[in-house]
Amino acid sequence: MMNNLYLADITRGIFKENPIFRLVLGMCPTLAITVLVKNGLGMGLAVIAVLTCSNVVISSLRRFIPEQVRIPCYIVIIATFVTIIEMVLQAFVPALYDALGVFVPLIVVNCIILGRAEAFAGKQPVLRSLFDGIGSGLGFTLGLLLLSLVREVFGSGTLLAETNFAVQLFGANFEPMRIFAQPAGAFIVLGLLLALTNIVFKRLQID
Amino acid sequence: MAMAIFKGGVHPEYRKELTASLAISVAPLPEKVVIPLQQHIGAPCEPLVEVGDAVKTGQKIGESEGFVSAPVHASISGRVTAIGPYNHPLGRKVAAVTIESDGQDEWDGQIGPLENYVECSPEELRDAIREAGIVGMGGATFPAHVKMSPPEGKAIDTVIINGAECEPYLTADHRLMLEEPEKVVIGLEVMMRVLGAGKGIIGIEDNKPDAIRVIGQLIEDKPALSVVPLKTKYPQGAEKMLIQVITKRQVPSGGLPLDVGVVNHNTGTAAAVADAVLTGRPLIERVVTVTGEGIRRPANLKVRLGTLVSELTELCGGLSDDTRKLIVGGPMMGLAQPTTDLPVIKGTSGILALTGEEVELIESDTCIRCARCVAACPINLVPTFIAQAAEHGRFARAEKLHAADCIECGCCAYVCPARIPLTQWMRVAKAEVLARRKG
Amino acid sequence: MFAVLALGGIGAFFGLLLGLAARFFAVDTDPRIEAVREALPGANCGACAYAGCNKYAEAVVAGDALVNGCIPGGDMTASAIAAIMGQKAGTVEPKVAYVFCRGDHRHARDLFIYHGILDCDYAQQYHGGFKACPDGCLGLGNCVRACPFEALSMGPEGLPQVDEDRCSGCGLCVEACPREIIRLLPKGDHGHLVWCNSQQRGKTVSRACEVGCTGCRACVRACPQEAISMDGYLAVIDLEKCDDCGLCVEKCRFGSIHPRREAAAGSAARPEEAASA
Amino acid sequence: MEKLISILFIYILVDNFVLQRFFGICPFLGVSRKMETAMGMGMAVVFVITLSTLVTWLVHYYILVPLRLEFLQLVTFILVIAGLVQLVETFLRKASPTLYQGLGIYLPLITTNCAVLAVALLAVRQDFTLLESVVFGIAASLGFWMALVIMSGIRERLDLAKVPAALQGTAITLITAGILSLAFMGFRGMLTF
Amino acid sequence: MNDNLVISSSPHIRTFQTVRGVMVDVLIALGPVVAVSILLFGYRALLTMTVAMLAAMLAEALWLHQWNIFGDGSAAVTGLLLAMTLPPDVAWWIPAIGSVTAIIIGKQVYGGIGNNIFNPALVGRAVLVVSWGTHLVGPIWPVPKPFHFFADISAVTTATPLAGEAEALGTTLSQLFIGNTGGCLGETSAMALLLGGLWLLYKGHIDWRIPGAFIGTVWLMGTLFGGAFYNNSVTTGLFHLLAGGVLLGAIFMATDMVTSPVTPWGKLIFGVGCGLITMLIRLFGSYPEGVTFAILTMNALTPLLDKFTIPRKFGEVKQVA
Repeated sequence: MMNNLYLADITRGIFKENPIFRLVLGMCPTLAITVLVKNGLGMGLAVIAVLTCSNVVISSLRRFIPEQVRIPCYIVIIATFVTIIEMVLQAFVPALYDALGVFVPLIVVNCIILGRAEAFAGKQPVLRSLFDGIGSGLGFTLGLLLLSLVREVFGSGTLLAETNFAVQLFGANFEPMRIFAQPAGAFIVLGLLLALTNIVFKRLQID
Repeated sequence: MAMAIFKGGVHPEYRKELTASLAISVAPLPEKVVIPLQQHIGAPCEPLVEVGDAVKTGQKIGESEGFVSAPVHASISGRVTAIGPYNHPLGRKVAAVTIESDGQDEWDGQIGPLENYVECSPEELRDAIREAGIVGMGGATFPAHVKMSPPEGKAIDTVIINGAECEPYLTADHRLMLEEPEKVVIGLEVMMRVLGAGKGIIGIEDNKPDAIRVIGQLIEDKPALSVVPLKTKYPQGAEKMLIQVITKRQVPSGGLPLDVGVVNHNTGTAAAVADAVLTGRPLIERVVTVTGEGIRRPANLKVRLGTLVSELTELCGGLSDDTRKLIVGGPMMGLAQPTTDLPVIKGTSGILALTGEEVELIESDTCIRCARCVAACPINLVPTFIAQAAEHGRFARAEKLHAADCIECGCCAYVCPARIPLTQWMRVAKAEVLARRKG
Repeated sequence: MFAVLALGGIGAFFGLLLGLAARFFAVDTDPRIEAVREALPGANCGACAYAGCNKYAEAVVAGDALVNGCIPGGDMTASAIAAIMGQKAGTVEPKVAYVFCRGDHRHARDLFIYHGILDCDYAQQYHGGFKACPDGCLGLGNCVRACPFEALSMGPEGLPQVDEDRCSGCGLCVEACPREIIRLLPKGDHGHLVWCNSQQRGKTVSRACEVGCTGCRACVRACPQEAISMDGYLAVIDLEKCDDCGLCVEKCRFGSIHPRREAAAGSAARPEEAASA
Repeated sequence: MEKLISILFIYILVDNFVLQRFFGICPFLGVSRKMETAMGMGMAVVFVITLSTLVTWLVHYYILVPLRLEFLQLVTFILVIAGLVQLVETFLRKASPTLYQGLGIYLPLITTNCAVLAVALLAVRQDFTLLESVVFGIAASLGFWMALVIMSGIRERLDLAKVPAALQGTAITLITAGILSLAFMGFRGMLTF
Repeated sequence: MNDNLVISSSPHIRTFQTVRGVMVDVLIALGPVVAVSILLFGYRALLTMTVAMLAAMLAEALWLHQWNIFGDGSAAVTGLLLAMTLPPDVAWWIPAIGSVTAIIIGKQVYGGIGNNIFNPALVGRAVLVVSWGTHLVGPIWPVPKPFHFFADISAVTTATPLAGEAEALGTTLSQLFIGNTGGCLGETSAMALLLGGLWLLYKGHIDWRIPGAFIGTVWLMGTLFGGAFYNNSVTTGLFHLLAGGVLLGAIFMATDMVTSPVTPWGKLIFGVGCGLITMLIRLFGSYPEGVTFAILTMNALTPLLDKFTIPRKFGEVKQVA
């Protein structure tokens, strides 16, 4: 019974309330850094880390934070974790850090994190908040991966470029459709994916 | 020669050749007439007769207390057989008096000419016009005496007679001007006298050169009167367009021609006014063009009001089997009718039967924003946006787009390549906007 | 250490400022707005199309916005707001809409062909509508467009069909119909009904429609329960008295009476493409 | 001076914050449904970004740098912005109800608008002077405003269009933004600084 | 009684104009351009146009599930217009992808004809330019070989005249006017384009305002800021008119009814805006040609222009506040 509840917390974030495709939150990094799968994965992991940590901390402090100033408190907590992540990235994967650029600190204002804090962590017990954080983070990462996969395959003709597993997909003469790597492509691909998920969800009768 | 034109408008196929050269023929006395008690804009009349009463031609059979109203008269002599709702060109049933003819056409003895009308006071003339039940005979059926009673402080300097007859097919006014031009001129002079106007102008579209010539000859020695040839374009005969073209004055939005010192009457109305003062006869007959591809023998007929349309179509050889649309009025602004069982009224200028080819039942497409309706609208509206707003129930937006100013001329729907019923939407929007203003 | 102090300093400074501001610039508001605001995630993301959570809360309390407008908040938030607003599905008896006309293309006669805006209201302005029966369904779908739940659809023969499972009994279709053909009845499949709306004399009805009630009173005489009475020229069956004996169906020469069950079965068997159209 | 004009031009047309840099997408998608809202939101953003860039620049160079607390940049900036926004809002609500109706109601939306934080961070990262930072802020927010108003115009028209069900709402807005971004790519390479 | 009578709102007569007829007229207007391009570039031109049109019509027919692939003709117009913006020696798959993109992204996602915000053909072209710019925008064009249908046109190439002053001097104005020069299929012959434009004007499918304002602005800007290519600033203005896609854009693209304003003033501003942005991009931008982007940008502004240029209604009384 309890397990089911936790499981539900995780799957809700992945499917029913997927931050990207259902809630349409956190669009800025989603669009900006999904040129390569590597960047999408990196951003996704960073968000999972921040979201999980902040959810746990906020949930455990929820009885001590005064109602009136809770938003500033949440922001401070989130900002702290983001700063930590920023330092970690800078230290261990500087290339990724450079690729993500200003969008790492901007995780602070990613609506998902504050949204989950307010909607869930501020009211629910620690363990459930943990799973909720993981679930929402996973959902976000999933969305990023999907988008970056499409954009990388068509826009660069590669898979997992700039990693040890890089694959050139279509041979040397392939001329990639570079619009996918451009901002315009990001908007259009996300729009189409959104429509696609709308259709899929409607078929599966998930409201 | 001023060939003034206005912005917008369309050039439909005129098809006037069907009847333009046919002289007005007087229709035989009908067996039965049905006289609706409301043949005008304004308060309906109360019947003055009862079932079984004997009536004489020209006898007043309905009257209303209201100022914006006009009495109705028996158009034949005979016996009243029914008083009750009857089909009406407006598309709903209206109380009407049915009279069976006694075949005598005996005139009411009290009717007589206005003695020496040239010296009558404007009030006397106006009363005579009101008593004769004269209304705008171009189709709008606005009581004539109301138009001739300008409020205090509004001086009228010009009376315009609308001889444009811009609707395709119709030739009733054209024939009237050719055959009874002196009546039109006298009517105009009477109206000028009533209003104290110094100028009288007859506007005629240049596709009727014979009418321009005939009237021109007639007024040669009358400096106050003039004929203005108008460029042939629909809706040249719309009140606002006509006034702008002839006097260069724009009737203000929401205002009346009175506001710019102009009164505008139809040719038929002028002739009826002349009749009323010269002979004292009330408005009991009018010229009707019965035409269209569905009519076997098109004609211009002088008919008694209340004659049933079915009788007229029979006179003209009957409707052909492929008639798909029956219209009272012209093809641009007339009203489609589901039956011929309805009477000719004061505003009936034409009976039109269109056949299959002209009445295509094409479904409308999406608007492709070609802006033809914008170019065609004579009063500078954006019909496609108004229709769109109305379709989505956004009447506040429609009001902002001036839907209430639409004159329903039909130009927008005429030009629309997507076949959107734009004029119908405009009407919907206009009605809703006006209703909201009141509420 | 220094960092913590500095951060604390800034925090304290702004806290103080905000506290003071809140006190000096306090504005009275509806407590429900505050409550709804509390229930919202506070992300101020704008996904609800309102300018921030506060604005959305105000709109909800003012009745302009739906309670489930907050996308980030999801179901939990929606139910919380619904509780504040007292919008629980109450103890009201559930109702379903029924179309009281069976005069479709096959059975009812048209007077003329209408060509124009496909809207019952506007079509009716032209000679009272193209149907020979002045009370019959015009089939141009105002009710279908009015239904927010996609419970109504236009059937193949030009009559609207109700999907009883989707119908919430809100009555918007009843208001949308210019001819008052649609009525709400308590949910259930019990009883027989006269599926006609015509207030016309028998002769007029039989000229206009093959399945209209002519007011011949055959059913009234036949009913052992005395459940059928006349409303003008229209027979009306009292559902509470009706025991589904079906005698009236046999007696009705025009086939205006059918058991309610049939309507339900008809809607269940509705082809799926109608729903997606 | 030339640099200032370049900054202004570049961040409005060439490097539009919404269409090319992806900052402030959430309010861009959320608030672009009606033109009136878009206008109000745009004005509010211009106001807040200009103010916050000014304040954060001062905080950075006069508090954080002297105290060697650069690593607290993010926390401080977000606090300053949040506080500032709330302060302005409460002030406006009491001081000028008309201005509040036009501007203030959009303020809470702005805290989580990443464009605000992005301008503050980028101004410091690109070593802009105070004046340049303010111009940068104005340019970025004007670009945001422009994109928002254009989009609101398009969406008002799309409201009446027969967009397929699955694409309605955010999906079609994103695709439109994509084509808009494509159109704005034409301005590329016009100016540099 | 006859119950077959039709009742509808007035007017009861209508023009015989249809959407399909409008599209066919646009295709006819493109006739001279098509002829000239085949004359100049031979089978390659024909191939490109055929592929583009077929791909567009197929994409539309598939999306709409209809058998008649011509449909209302709008897809054919889109495909042909797209082909007009492509160089003659382009690989066959480029017009194919461009057409499909144009129809799907540019038009059908918005709900099909009448609903799209952006000119579909230009959306297709913009996507192609951004994706495979080197194939499309030069820097070198094949030199035309008039009257050689099977000629291999990619053998001899020359730089686009728009690339700079030196390149511009290689082409005379009369060359540009007649079209005996390198360039995209539909851009080369100003004469053929003007002929098509006159046909459209005559049929009333386009309004003089958009092409007029567009062309006027380009000429003015070219004259004022274009420098003196032929030792004369007026001819520079003419050069900017005749070279590149200005005429094609002004006559066939910007006038696309669906994506341009419906109000008279809106049309004027639209045309001026197109001209301004085109010249901005030509003179200062990194792309040599800016017509595509200019028209797309103005397409985006169309709803705003429509909203703020509602014409003054007849007899409007000045509000006395």
